[in-house]
Amino acid sequence: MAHMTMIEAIREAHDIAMARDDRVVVFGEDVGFFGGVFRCTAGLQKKFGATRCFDTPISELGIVGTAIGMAANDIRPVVEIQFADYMYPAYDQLVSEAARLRYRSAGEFTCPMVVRMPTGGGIFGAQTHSQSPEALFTHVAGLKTVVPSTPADAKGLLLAAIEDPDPVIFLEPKRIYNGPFDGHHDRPLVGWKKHELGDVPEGHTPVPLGKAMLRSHGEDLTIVTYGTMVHVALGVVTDAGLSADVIDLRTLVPLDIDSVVASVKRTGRCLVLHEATLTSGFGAELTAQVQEECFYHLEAPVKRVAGWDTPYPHAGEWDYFPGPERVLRNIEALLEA
Amino acid sequence: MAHMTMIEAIREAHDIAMARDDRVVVFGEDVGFFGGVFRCTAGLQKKFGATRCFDTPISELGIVGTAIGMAANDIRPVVEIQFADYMYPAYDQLVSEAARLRYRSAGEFTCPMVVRMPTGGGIFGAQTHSQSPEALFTHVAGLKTVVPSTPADAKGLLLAAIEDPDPVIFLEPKRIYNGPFDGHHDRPLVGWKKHELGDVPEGHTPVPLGKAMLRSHGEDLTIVTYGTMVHVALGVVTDAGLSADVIDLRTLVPLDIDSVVASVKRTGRCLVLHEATLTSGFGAELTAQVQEECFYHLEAPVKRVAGWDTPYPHAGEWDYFPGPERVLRNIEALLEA
Amino acid sequence: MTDPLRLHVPEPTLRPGDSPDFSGVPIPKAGSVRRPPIDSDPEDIRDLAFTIIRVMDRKGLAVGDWAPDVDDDELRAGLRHMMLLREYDARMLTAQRQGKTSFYMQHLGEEAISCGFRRELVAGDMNFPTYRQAGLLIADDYPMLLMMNQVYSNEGDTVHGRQLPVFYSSKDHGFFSISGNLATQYPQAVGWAMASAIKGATNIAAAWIGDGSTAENDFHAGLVFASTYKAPVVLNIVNNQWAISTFQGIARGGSGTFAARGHGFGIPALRVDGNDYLAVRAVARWAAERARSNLGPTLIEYVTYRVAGHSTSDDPSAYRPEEEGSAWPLGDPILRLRDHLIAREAWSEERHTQAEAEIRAEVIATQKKAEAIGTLTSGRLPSPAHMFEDVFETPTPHLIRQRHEMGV
Amino acid sequence: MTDPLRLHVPEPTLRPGDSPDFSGVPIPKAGSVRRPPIDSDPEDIRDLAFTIIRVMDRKGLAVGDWAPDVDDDELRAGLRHMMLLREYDARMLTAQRQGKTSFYMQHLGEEAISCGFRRELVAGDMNFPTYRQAGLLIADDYPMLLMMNQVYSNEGDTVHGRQLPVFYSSKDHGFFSISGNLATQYPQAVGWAMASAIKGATNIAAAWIGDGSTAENDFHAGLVFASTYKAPVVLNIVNNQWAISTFQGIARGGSGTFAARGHGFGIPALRVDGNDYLAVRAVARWAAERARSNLGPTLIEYVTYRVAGHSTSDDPSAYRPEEEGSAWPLGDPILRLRDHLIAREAWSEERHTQAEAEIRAEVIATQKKAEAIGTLTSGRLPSPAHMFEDVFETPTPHLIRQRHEMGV
Ligand SMILES: Cc1ncc(C[n+]2csc(CCOP(=O)(O)OP(=O)(O)O)c2C)c(N)n1
Ligand SMILES: Cc1ncc(C[n+]2csc(CCOP(=O)(O)OP(=O)(O)O)c2C)c(N)n1
Ligand SMILES: [Mg+2]
Ligand SMILES: [Mg+2]
Repeated sequence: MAHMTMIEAIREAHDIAMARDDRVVVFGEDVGFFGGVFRCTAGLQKKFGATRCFDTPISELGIVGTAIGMAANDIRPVVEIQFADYMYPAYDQLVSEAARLRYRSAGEFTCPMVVRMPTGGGIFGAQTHSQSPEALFTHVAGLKTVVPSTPADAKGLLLAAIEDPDPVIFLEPKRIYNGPFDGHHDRPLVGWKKHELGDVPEGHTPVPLGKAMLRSHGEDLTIVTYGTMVHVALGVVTDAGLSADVIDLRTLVPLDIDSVVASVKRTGRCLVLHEATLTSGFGAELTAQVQEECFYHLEAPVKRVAGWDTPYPHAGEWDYFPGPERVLRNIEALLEA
Repeated sequence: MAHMTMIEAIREAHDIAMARDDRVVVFGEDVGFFGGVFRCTAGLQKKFGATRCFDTPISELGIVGTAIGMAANDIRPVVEIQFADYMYPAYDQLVSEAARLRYRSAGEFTCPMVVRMPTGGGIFGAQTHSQSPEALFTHVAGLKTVVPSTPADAKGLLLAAIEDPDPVIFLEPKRIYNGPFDGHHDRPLVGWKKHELGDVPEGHTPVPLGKAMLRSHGEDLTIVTYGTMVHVALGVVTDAGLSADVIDLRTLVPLDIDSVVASVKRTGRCLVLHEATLTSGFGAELTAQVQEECFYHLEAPVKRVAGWDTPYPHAGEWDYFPGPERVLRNIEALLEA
Repeated sequence: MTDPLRLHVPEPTLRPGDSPDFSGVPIPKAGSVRRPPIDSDPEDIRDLAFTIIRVMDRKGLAVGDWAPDVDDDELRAGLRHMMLLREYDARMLTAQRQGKTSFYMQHLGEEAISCGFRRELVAGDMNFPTYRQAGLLIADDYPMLLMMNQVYSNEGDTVHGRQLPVFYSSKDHGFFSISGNLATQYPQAVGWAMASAIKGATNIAAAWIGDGSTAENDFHAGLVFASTYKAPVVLNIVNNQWAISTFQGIARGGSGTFAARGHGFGIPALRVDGNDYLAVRAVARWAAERARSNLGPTLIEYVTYRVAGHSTSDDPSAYRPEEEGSAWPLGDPILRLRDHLIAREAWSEERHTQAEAEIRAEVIATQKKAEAIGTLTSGRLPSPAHMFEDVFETPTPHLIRQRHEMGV
Repeated sequence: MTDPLRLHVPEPTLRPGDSPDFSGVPIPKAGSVRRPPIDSDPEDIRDLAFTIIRVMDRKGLAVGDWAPDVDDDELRAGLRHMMLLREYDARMLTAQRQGKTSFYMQHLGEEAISCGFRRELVAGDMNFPTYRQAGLLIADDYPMLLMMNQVYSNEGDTVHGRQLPVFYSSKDHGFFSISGNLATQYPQAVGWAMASAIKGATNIAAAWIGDGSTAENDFHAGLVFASTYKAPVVLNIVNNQWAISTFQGIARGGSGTFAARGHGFGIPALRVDGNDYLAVRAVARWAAERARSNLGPTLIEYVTYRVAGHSTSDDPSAYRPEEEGSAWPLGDPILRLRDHLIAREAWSEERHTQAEAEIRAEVIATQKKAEAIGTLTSGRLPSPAHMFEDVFETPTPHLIRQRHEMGV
C-alpha cells in the first residue's frame, strides 16, 4: 500500500495496463508530450514511445471515432477528453457507434475502449469546466459508466475498465484529484497523501465494475451518491453526528441496486445526491428504482439533492454546488418527514 | 375546424407562421424543393421562395449552428433534423450553445429557434430511425421539449414553439403522423381524417407550452405519457374497460407537474409510459417527482413501462415496443399492488 | 457597398419536366490523364482532382497510363460480380415491394465502384462501407444467401434481425458493420488504419462516403486524423450526383469537385470515372499501394450517377428529370465492361446473354432458399431472446431482469 | 509492400532545452505579394494561401500593393489600442496571480490581429470571437471597466458573474458572447451572416478560431455552409503556432498551411503576417469588401506567435524552448507599428514612452474602480438570484421553486 493522489493513481493504472498489454494505447489532447492538462498521463510517452501515447488534434469526434476503429482492430484505446464539458462533439460516436457496435454486428466487431474525462465542479471553472453529464451516458444502452471517489478506486476501476470488453465512460471528479473535498471550500483541503482514503494497493489490483461500496454505516437514512459528493456526504454525516449509510455507487451502469435496496429497506429513508442538474439527472433513475423496490419500507419520499436546473455559474459556484448546508437541510427535512 | 393529418397540421403551422412573420425561415435536409422526407414542409419553398425555405448540406451541426447565429440576428429559424436519431452531431450546438446563450450573455443574445425532429418507433426503422431521445434534452437547462400527440396539438404547439423566445425541441412521433396508432400493429390504422382527434382548428391557434391535457378521465389509476404512447394507453384503457386518467403531457419542459400530482393524489396509482429506453428515461424524472409529491397518497409504487435497455431492433420491433399487452400486464400488476 | 446582401441557394439546372442535359459536364478523353508515381507530392498532382481519370474509350479499348494490368479471367469475374449485384438488387427491390421486407437500397449504375475496388484489397484489409457498397461483399464471394437473410431479417441473418436491411457485417470479408448514421465510419476507418500502423501490421483500411455526406463532421475528423498521422487508408467518396432529393451542389458548394476537399489537408486526390471498371481498379491500386507503402492516405472521388431512387422510400421523379439516368454521359458500367471484354475478344454477346440467364437463375435459387428460412413477414424470425444479447459481452443483472420480464 | 506499417506522429523540431530556431520558416519580403481584385477566382489566387502577406519592411516603411490607406490619427489609435490591450493583459494577469480572480488569458504578441481587424468593420457587423480577441472590444472603445468587471465577476459584470473571466459579450460592440467550447461559434457566424443576406441587410459577420481548433467539427460545418450559401462572412484563423502544449503541426497535418483548408471549399484564402498591423488591416479590408459586395466568404490565416502561456493554468516551459517568443521572426506588433509611425514621422520615441506611462496610469485607474466594486474574492458580487434568471425569458414554475428553495 502507498499513499498517492488520484492523479498519481490514474497514471499508475495506465502504466500498469500499458506494461501488461501492448495493445493498450493512450491518446487525447495534450496527453502525449505534456502528459495531460491534469498530468494524468505524464511520463507515459517517454516510457512507452509516441506510438503508444500521443497528442491528437483538438477533435473529440476524431479521438473517439478513431478509437472505435482501433478497438475494432485489436487495439485497446484509453482516450482522454480534456473536460467532460467537451465530450459533446464526440457524443454521436459514443451513442450511435461505440455503444451499439457489438449489438449491430452480433459480436463480430467489438469496442473495448475507455473514455476518460474530468467531471464536476468546485474549481471555479464555470459552465464549460464544471459539468457532470453522467445521465447522458446512463440513458444509452451499451455504455458502462464509472465514477471513482478515491485514489484506490480510480486505479482499480480504471484497470477494470481497460480490461473490460465493452466501452466504458470513466468520469474523474476533478475536484477530488488532490484530496477528498467535503464541500467546505473555506477550509483547507487535506491532501490524499495525508488522508486515510489515500491508500492505494500496489500492483495490478482491478476493482470490479458494478459493485457499490458502503463508506459509512448507520441506521437513520441512506445517502446514495458517487464522486465528489461521497465526501460531501461523509463530511455532513460526521459533522452533524448522523447515523447514516453512505453508499458510494462507483459504477452507475451496471448499477449495484441490490446494495442500495438492502440499505434503504433497513433505514427507511433515502437521500440521493449528485452535482448534475436535477431534472433527468441520474438521481431520477435512482429514485425511481428505490421507490419501486423499497416502497413498503419507505417512511418518507426519496429526496433528491442536486445541482440547480441552470447552467453552471462562475461567481455563484458555491450557491450552485450542493454543499454541506443544502445537504444537511434536506437530510433534516427527510428525517422529520 | 378541419380534419387533417399531423403532417398537414405541421405544414399549416409553418405556413401560418411564415405568413405572419417574415423572420420565420425554414431549412434542413431535403426540406426545400422536395418538402421533407415526411413532406412536412411541402409547398413552402414554392410559396415563400428559396430564401425562406431551403435545402441544406447533410450536416446537423451546420443546420443547428447556423440557426443559432441566425436567431441571434433577428431571424426565427425553424429547422428539421430528418430523424431524431441524427440529432447527435448537433447535440453540442444544442447543449453548449443554444441552451446557454441567453444565460451566458444575460439576455443580450437570445436563441428563439425551433428544432423539429421525427421521433419514436413503430415503423420498422431499426436503431437509426426509431429513437426517442427526449431525456437527453430534458436534462439540459435552457431547452424546452415538446411532444404533440394529435394534429391539433402539433399545429398549436408548433405555432407556440415558433413564437417562443427560447429554443424549443419539437419531437414529432412519426408513428402517428397519419393516424393515432394504438399499438395494435396487426389491426388497420384509422387515419386522422376519420378520427375524432383529427380535428384541427383553423387559423392562428397556438397551444401554450407547459400545459398537460387529460385525454381520459377515471378513478383507479393515472397513466402519465406523451406522444404515440398516449394512443396506446387510450387503447388499453378502452379495450380493457379501465377507469383511468390518461395524462398527455404535451410539453416535458416546462412540465405541468401540477396536473399529474392532482390526478395521482386522486387515483393513488401511477403508471409512467414511454418508448425510450427505461434507464434514465424521462419516466425516471416523472417517477421521482410523483413519488415526492404524492408519497402519502400512493397505494403502490409508481410503475414505469418503457423501451428495453437495448438498441432498437428491426425484426423485433413489436417485442421492443411497449405495446398494449405489456402495458396492460403492468397495469394489472399495479392495480393489484 | 450598400447594396443589400442576398442569400445564394444553389439549384440544379434541371427539375422534373426538363430534358436531361449533361453537355455542361466536361468529360476528358479516356487515357488522357497521366498516372503519376505513388510518392508524388500532392501539390504536383492537384490537377488530378479536377479531371476524370478514364481508361475505356468509346470503342471499349483500355487506353493510357492508367490502364491496369488485369487478365481476362479476372475481368470476366468483375463483370460477373456487377451482374450479380444488379440482379440481386432487382430481386430484393421486388421482394420489398411485395412486402417481404421493410426497406431496400439499390446500386443501379454504381456497380463498378465497390465491385472493382474490392479486388484491389487483400484478405485482412477492412472496408468501412456505406449502404451502397454491397459489391464489396459480392466481389469477395460472400455468400449471397447470407445477404438475403440479412435483408429478410430472418433466422439465418447473422446479425439476428437487429439491423435495417442492407446493413450487412462481415469481419472475414473485410466489411465493417454498417451504421445508419452517415459518415460516422470515416474516422473509424482512419482509426482502424492507425491501429494497423501502431501494431506494425501490413493491412490497410478503406473509408466510404457519399457526396452528400461529406458535409458531415465525421468527414472532417477523418481527414484531419488521416492527414496528421499519415494513416494507411483509402478515403473514398462516391459522388453519384444526389443525396436524397438534394443535388451535389448543395454539399459541394463553391469547390469545383469533392476530390478538391483533400487538398486542404495535403492529401493527394484523384477523380475517376466511377462507371469505368478498369479506371476504378487502377485508382484503387494506386491508392492501396500508397497506403501499404506507408505513404499515407489518398482521397478518391468516383464520378457516377444514382440511377435508382435513394431507397425504396424515395421517388426521384419528384425532384429530377425522369430520364436523367439514361442520359448520364459516363454510361452503364456493366455494358462498358462487357464491350471492353468483347473488344479484347474475351467475351461475346452470346456469352453475355447466357451469363445473364445463369445469374438470374442463380440469384432466384438463392432467394428461394432464403425465403424458405423466412422473410420479415413470414417464416422463421430471430428469437426475441436475441434482443437482450450483445448489448454487453456479459449481460448486466438489469438486462437479465428485463429479459425475464419479457419472458424469453 | 510487406514492410510493416508505422504510425507517423508529428513532433515540433524543438523542445525545452533546445535553442529556438525559426530559420526554416520562409518569410517573404514585405510588399512582395500581389493584391488581386476582390472578385478573383479562388483558383487564380491559390498562392496567397502559401505565402505571407506583409506590408511593413525592416525600416518600418509600408510597401507594396497591400499597403492600406490609413491616416496618421487612425494609426496612432491603432497603436494605442494595442498598448492598452497589452497593459490590460499585464494587469489582469497580475490580478489573477494575486488571487483576485480565477483565470486569465493573454494576447501577448497577437495584439495587432484583433485590434487591426476591428477597425475594418462597421457598426452593426458582428464578430464571433474566441477568448483571445479582446482587441475587438478595445479597438471599438468598449469601456475597459466593464471588461475588468467581467474578469472579476463582480456586481458590475454585465453577465452577472456567470461566465469564466475573459468571456465577454457586447452586442452593441459587435462582440458575440464567448463560448468556452472551441469552434462552436464558427457556424454561428456563418448563420448570422446568412441571416443578414436573408434580410437583405448590409452587415457582415466575422468568425474567429485558433490553429488548434480548426480540427473541430464546427470549423468544417462553417466552411461547408459558407461555401454553399456564399455567406457574407470573414473566416479568421489565428495561427499562433500552439494549441495548449500541442504545436500547430498536430492540427495542420500534411497541409502546408491552415489557409489551404479553404481551397477544398473554393473559398479564397489569404495568409498574412499577424504581427503587421497594416497587413492585418489590408487583408481585413479586402475580405470585408468581398463579403459586403456579396462575393461570399474569405478565409484568412494570421501567422503569429503565442508569446505567453495558453492561460494562467499553463506553463509553456514544460513543452517549448523558453526564448522561442523573443526569437519569433515576425517581431513584436507594437514595436513594429511604433517604428512605422516613427518612420512616417507621426510618432517619436518620447511620445511612445509618454504614451506607455499614460496608458499604464489609465489602466491602473480603471482597475482601481473595478476593484472598488469587487473582485471574485472580495467586495460586491452578483446576487445569487441571478443564477436563476435568463435560463429562459420567463422562468418556468420549476425554476421559481428552486429559487425559493435557495431562498433568494
Ligand atoms: C447523420 C445522418 N443524417 C441524415 C441521414 C438521412 N439520410 C440517409 S441517406 C441520406 C443521403 C445521403 O446522400 P449521399 O451521401 O450522397 O449518399 P448516397 O445515398 O447518394 O449514396 C440522408 C440525408 C442519416 N442517415 N444520417
Ligand atoms: C471542444 C473543446 N475541446 C477542448 C477544449 C480545451 N481547450 C481550450 S483552449 C485549447 C487550445 C486551443 O488552441 P488554439 O485553437 O490554437 O487557440 P489558442 O489558444 O492558441 O488561441 C484547448 C484544447 C475546449 N475549450 N473545447
Ligand atoms: Mg450521393
Ligand atoms: Mg493556437
